[in-house]
Amino acid sequence: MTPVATPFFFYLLAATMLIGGILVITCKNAVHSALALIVTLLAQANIYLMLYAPFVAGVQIILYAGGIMVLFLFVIMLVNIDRAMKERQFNSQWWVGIIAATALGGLFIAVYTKGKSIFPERIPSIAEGENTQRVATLLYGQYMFAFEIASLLLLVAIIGAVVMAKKRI
Amino acid sequence: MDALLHITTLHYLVLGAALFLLGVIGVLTRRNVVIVLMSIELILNAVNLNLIAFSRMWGGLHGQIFAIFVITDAAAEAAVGLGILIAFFRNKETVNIDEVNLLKW
Amino acid sequence: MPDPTSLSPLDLDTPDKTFLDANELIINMGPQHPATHGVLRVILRLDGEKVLGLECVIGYLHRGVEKIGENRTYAMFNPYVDRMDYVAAVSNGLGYCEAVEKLLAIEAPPRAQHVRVILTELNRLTSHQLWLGTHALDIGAITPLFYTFRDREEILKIFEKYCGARLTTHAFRIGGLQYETYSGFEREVKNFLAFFRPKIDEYEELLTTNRIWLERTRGIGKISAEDCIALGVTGPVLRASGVKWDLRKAQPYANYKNFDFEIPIGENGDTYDRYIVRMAEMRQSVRIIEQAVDALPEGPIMAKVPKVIKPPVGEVYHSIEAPKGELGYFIVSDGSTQPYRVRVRPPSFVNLQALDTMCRGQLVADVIAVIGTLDIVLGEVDR
Amino acid sequence: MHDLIQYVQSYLDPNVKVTPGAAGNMFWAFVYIMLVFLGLSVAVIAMNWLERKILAHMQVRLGPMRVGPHGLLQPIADALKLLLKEDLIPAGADSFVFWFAPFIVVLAAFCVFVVVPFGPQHAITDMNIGILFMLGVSSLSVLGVVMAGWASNSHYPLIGALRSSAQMVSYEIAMGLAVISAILMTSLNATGTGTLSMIGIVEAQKAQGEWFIFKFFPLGLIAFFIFAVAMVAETNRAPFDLAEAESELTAGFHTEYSGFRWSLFFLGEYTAMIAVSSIAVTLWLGGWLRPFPNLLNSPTWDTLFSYVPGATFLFLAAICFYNVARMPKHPYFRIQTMGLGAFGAALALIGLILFIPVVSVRVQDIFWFTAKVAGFQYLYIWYRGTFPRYRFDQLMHLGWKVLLPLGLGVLILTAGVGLLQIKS
Repeated sequence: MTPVATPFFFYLLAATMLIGGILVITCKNAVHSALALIVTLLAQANIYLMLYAPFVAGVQIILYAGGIMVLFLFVIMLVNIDRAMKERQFNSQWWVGIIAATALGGLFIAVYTKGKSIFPERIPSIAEGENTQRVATLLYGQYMFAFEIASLLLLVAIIGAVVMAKKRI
Repeated sequence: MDALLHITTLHYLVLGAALFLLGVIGVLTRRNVVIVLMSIELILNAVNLNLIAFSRMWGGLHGQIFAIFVITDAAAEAAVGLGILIAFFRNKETVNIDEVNLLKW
Repeated sequence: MPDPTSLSPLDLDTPDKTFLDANELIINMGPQHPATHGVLRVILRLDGEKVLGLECVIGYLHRGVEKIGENRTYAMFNPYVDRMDYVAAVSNGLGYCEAVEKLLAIEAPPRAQHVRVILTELNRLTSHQLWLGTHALDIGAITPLFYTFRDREEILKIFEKYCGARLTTHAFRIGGLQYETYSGFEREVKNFLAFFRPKIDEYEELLTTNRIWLERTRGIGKISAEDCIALGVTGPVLRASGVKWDLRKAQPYANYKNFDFEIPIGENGDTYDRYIVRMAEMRQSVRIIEQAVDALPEGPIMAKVPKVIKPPVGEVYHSIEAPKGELGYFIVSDGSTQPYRVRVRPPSFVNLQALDTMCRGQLVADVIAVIGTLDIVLGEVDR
Repeated sequence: MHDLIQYVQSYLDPNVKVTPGAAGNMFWAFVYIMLVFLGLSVAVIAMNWLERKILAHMQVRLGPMRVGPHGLLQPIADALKLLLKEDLIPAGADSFVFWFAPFIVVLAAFCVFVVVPFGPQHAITDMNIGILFMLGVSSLSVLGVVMAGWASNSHYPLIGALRSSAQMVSYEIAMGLAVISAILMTSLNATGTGTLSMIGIVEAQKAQGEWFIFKFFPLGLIAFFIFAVAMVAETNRAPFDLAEAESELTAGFHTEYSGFRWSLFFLGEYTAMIAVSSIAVTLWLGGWLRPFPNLLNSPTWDTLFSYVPGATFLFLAAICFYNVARMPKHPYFRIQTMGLGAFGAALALIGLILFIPVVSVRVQDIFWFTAKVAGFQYLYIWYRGTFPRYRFDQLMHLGWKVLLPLGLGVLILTAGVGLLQIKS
């Protein structure tokens, strides 16, 4: 018997993500877009859980849904979106964008149909219990330097954001 | 039917590709800067999904580490992007990306 | 951004733009707002949460008290003044009665004067208690309100026993008092004083050294002595800025000169100093009442007043130190039974003018604190 | 049917040592979800009544007295009133977002309880990332607040929402630092690996023989203090209730809400209070562990402490009966007296059931956990009765310039001291 739960949840979450994604790029109101994006992100966190990456799922919820999206909503409230809603929503060159995206999509399809064979049919299941510990070991061991650089990047970003957003420094 | 019901890495990759395309379409066609920034977040998330799917496929955790770094970058990008947006909005009173046509104001 | 202190008055015709484009937001606080102490409407011009300027819109409670005074006889107008500052009705009545007495060139007998002082000072206590409770409530401390109301009740009971009313007492008459004190009046007042002294410490325990209270009141709503004098601000607000001006000492009325008390003054003129000054005033009031009760003379309670009060042609201005500041009555008599013109100088109305000066450059939350510390009563502002 | 019986039996077996979620036992997981949901609803109702009563008694008044004996039925009457009210959506509001926002707040608050360990096996599930999940999900409620404020299309709610979003995001950082220093303490064992699992954290406290609040005195205490301040700010309660400061912003982000939707915010707020208190209890106060588990660890003490739950309920029942005796002997009060008596009898019955050894062994960990959480709820009410409200800039000052550096310092010191301990 093939397990039903995995495909069911996969398709449910995938559908949520895709609908959310479509709403993000089509909604007139930026707040609605942001809400759709939040739904997408939460669904994606669940997909991470299905992929045995609980730590990344937690980080996704805290950082993306709880942090970045609040920042987005905050900024949307600060800027006047009423006028932006009344204006034209799409570029005049929107068809160029669609063609480019279609071409990219064609490329993806080509790659995936050609390279389908390299993906293994069955994936060995791994122990979930040690995930966080193993991530920590890697993050503070092998990737120590990258981790420090990431913190530097965040510092630069904080300073940059403050410099940009402040009226008078 | 079996190919649909048996979830493999490819399924995740296709989902990631679809999200990526949605993000690309959003970036290329929308005029509202906020929504363009959100579309970039979609693209980054699609990348994350791929990274984690591959990490699951190979059984290693390097993909997850990369995903964490990508999320960090996304946070930095959102902060700076929205900071620029606020500065831009204060000067031009608009959030249309078409109007971002000066290097200095 | 321009310096917030050098702004032109509010231009309300400018359309309301959202925050960042104009850097400004106009908010209407009141007339229905829990913290404006009645139907005061304050139009705030904000930069984020910072107050760039504000404008008070008053008149929602205007009842034309002054005009009514022109159409009533002197005695008939007496109860109306209670309705202005209904929190300190006794003080209002005292000011009016003394003004008319001045016009008639008569003086109330000593016993009446003493009872007047006792009741007026008790009323000062109720007024300050109400101020303390609501002020603390505005800043977010809900408990002092109930403590002050519990103790205010005891004073109101004394009022009720004396004249039958708790709030709008109409306690005094032109020329003295209507009622002799009830039996046991002195004992009850003394009992109350003994009961009330530790209660002031209790209020202070709750607030005076509370860190959050200090942070919320120190340096908030500062006003200098010069500004106070220029704006005509009186009462505890003026004294908290360091000006030793109390009409009870400066122009003694009733028989305040017989009593020994001090005028508490502050230094910085901020909300905390006003709080401290009022708390000290409560203690001084207790002192005055104690002396007055101890020295309560026997004798008549009413001077010789004609049945029909017809003051000679002339005008009089008499002011007393009401709990909120200088309460003045300007009465013009044309020799008839009704005043030709009554003009009231209400302390709240004048003190409210300082709101803009005190709030500029502060935050929205401070506006609330400052409205509370000004201790306004809208019935008096609008009359 | 047979499977069902087996499921039931599988859990009642005293040797079961895992949570139903972790064991993949769907039936028991579902039962637990229902139990937690029910328990939380009752707790919120009780909290509502207790807050009014305690606050009233702090403020020399009686509080609700009319509906039911000593106002016991007042919360139910209020809930009925709120449910029957018209569900207003203001003109100009974004109706979908306005409609949806309260649900986010409630969902975020309730979801946290998926990982809250009421006992070693009394949790819906035990996640590997338990504490991360809790912090993440509880931080989602800010979205509901922001959406509610924005969707109301009114100035006061908007300012309230901006305030509370800034406040909650700021205090999350201090909160996170405090939590990390507690998690660091879990790694002080032979293997040197800590855990993020809520049950694992309590087990670590059990294994190390002390609650983390006393660990590395005063480091654990300071971290706990930081968390205790941040959690009040996180739930928008006094003295940090700026988002709904009624003297400034009328009611903040829920000014335009009424009836059912408003009661959802209310439910969310109280559930969130219980949720963050559960985190604090789990991380620093030893979760379900009884007091002095290692000082007084003889079997006599075990038995003695296992009587405490029953005794507490009997004590409450005794208070009820005492008040029954004090009720005025007037026909008007007959129903009230009977109601109070019945309430006391119910409490006494629960107390007596708790004296049955089988039950008390199974349930006392839940009791200790709940008792500790209840202590926090009392603190919340006490704060509300005592403190004036902070101003927004002072709040930010406290969060960023006091708690954040303090948290960083505690974190570094904890790491250093822990390292020394492992080395030696």
